[in-house]
Amino acid sequence: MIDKRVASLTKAVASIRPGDVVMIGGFGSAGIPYGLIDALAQTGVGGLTVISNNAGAGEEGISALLRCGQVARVICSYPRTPGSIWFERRYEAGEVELEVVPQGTLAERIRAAGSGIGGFFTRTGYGTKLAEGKETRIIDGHGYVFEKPLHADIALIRAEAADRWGNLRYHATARNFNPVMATAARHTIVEARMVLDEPMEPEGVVTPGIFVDAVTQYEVRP
Amino acid sequence: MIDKRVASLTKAVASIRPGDVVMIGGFGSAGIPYGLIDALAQTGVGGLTVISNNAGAGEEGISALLRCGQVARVICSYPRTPGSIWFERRYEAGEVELEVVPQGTLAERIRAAGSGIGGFFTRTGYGTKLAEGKETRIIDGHGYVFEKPLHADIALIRAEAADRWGNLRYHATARNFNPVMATAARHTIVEARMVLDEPMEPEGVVTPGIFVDAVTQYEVRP
Amino acid sequence: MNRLSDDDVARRLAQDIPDRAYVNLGIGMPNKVARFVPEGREVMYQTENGLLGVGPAPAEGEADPELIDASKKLVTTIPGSSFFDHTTSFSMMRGGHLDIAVLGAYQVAENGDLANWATLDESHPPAVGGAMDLVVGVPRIYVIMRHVNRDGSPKVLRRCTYPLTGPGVVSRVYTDLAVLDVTDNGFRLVDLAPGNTLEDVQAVTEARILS
Amino acid sequence: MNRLSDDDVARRLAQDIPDRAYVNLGIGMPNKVARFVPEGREVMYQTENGLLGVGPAPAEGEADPELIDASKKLVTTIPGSSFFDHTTSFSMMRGGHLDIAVLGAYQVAENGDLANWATLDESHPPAVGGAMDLVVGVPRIYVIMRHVNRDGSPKVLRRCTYPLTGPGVVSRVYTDLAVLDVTDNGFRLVDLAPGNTLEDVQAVTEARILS
Repeated sequence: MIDKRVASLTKAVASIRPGDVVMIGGFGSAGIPYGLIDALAQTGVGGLTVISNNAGAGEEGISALLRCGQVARVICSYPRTPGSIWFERRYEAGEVELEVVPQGTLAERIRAAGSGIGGFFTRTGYGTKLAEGKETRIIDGHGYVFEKPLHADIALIRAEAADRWGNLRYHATARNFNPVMATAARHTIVEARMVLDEPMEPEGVVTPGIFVDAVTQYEVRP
Repeated sequence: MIDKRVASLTKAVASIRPGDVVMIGGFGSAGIPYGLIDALAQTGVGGLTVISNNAGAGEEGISALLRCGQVARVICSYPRTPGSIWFERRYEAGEVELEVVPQGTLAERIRAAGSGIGGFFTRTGYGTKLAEGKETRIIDGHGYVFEKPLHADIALIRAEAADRWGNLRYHATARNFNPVMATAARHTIVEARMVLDEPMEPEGVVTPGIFVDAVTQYEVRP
Repeated sequence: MNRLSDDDVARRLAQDIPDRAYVNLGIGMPNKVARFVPEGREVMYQTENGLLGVGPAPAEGEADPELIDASKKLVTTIPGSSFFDHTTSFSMMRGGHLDIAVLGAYQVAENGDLANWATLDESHPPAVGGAMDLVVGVPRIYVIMRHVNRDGSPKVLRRCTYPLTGPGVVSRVYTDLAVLDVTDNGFRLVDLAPGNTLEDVQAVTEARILS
Repeated sequence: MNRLSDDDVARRLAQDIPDRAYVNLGIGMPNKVARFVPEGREVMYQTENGLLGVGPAPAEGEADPELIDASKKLVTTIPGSSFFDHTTSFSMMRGGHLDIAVLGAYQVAENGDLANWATLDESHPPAVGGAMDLVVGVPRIYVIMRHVNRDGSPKVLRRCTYPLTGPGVVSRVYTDLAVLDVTDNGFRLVDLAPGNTLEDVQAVTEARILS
């Protein structure tokens, strides 16, 4: 029987290993899997590479992982926000590496990993500092940069609802990076506000369960 | 005011010009915009390049365009089916050119066009006849083929429902190529089984209206 | 020589579809496999035209003409099904998310090469569909086919002579005579159809079969 | 010299947002534009975190904490809105489907170069967000900014000195002193803030302004 439900956040994150590459969904405070991140912070597992749009704000979420010294590297589009105190502290102390990726290129590199694409050309970043050292090509008169897929060991995903098959749907702008990240990791872990007893309506599924490995409930909204 | 509704199939296809590249949604008989294709057949506009998964069956749909001699070129993954009599007749008479593209590469090339991607590497087709003459590259020990975006002048799309903003949703496996083709043409024309008086629920939209130019009603299901 | 019926070959292959597998079944013989998977295993079948969780044919009068599989047959949904578009469908395939694809073949070679989309007869237009995407993206490619052609010529070969669908992609071959694994050293016998010997099978096989 | 208020610059730019336009508004001054678009024009605003059809701030007590724009402000939906994920959002941008993006800037150059994501101060970590995707994908890039820095140094330049967001991407610049088009020959004056002359504006502009 297919049943991807696990009993607790703690069990859900138990498979994360030191040095893992971890994708974390969310944009601003919407769609961040706070429950899973807290559980990961409690494990103390370190040396992580975190791939996310932001690098945390305040004391919660990715900030908690940075505060606990679990993050060796951050790949994101926008690390510096008014609340990104823990990221800035670790970065300025040289304790965390940073790779800044344009937001759309970040999403597309993640999609490439999830979709078996070996790399792609995008105009984004051509002629800028972020293209330095990268392969470029002129296509139909425009400059393009070659970008590579971005794979992960683990994806931590926030959904509105999940069923036992791992089918997911999302709420409003909490969708953001979650669906694409769910496709790009070896092991995709979901916290859902609701874990349904019944199967989701097939037409309403946004992330088909094939992309999901574990589902647990975490009711709190930010 | 944004109002993409047009009064008839005939008006909807009036902008199609001789020599246009026309994407046509559908797989098997599901999701084919039969109404729009019939209207296009009646215009007699010729020299078309048709991009679709199949090359028509029986006397309807793409077969009608082939029968009427309007098609100069077909780009598809699976032209030969039990009913593809008109395609075979035109092909064997040398009246229509054919480019066969693996189905996933077809979808991905269309997506690249709609998403501003200049090209991508896929393992699909590597080491086969369909990769002959194409750029290849070894990435992490696997062979990849470089594939280019596939743009169109016109996309003919079948949807279950549409609103005046051009938002679309689909029914069952009639979704198939329709959402991605809607993104890749200069001008996207939709026949919807229902044209709604009210806006679609934002969470249930599959194709956001920004990708759509014209919407008309055609109630008949195959 | 004892030959299994197509149904019995499908039944044999079905034993190797584990519980919780995500599986794509090609058109023809591969499509028979679903019906023989042992009870108690929950298997999710994907059809590339946008459905994960393909159910059986609809009951009389309940058909939805827009709910079909890749062979254009009418199907149904099951609990856990989801609909999606073609890009998502091929992300599943190409991205390595399916576990098994079962495909028919014209020819299979001992180096794992598969030929199942075109012959050397160029009088017909070629058609490839999703086969090339499946073979590069799905980790286990199971071929199901008759062991020899109608004219007795071999289909299990040293090298394919027809245009390839993909090089080195086949994991295992199920025929009416035997089950063969593709290994680094070529074909290795897994199973014989009852009543046959390896020598019987080797006699109608161009490639060498290791025991 | 007469300087328009930020609101008045936004009001001026808003006149150039036509009915039925699809528009992305950057954080800060660009975000003010929506409120000044003349009545009777239906404009769809996109926010890159997954909403087309961004509505005004929610009424007291009706906020949804998971319904925010790219600046993390609480927003609402409007009739015709749709939600989608980040890949679809950037397909809209990168694929050329939006009509106009309104962005802030540190510097704009007469060749259309834009610098709005990093300065030469490397003590802070860099942050780029979606700016580089917008400038390559949206056909009309409108910059809205103050004409000079607080210390009086020019922002409308011959060449940018800060790291570029994109080369040759700006269509038009709206400042508290003037509206300038980027042409093949450099900046060309479109409008002056009331009470100023071209000479006044040229005096605080490094690049040459054609009349």
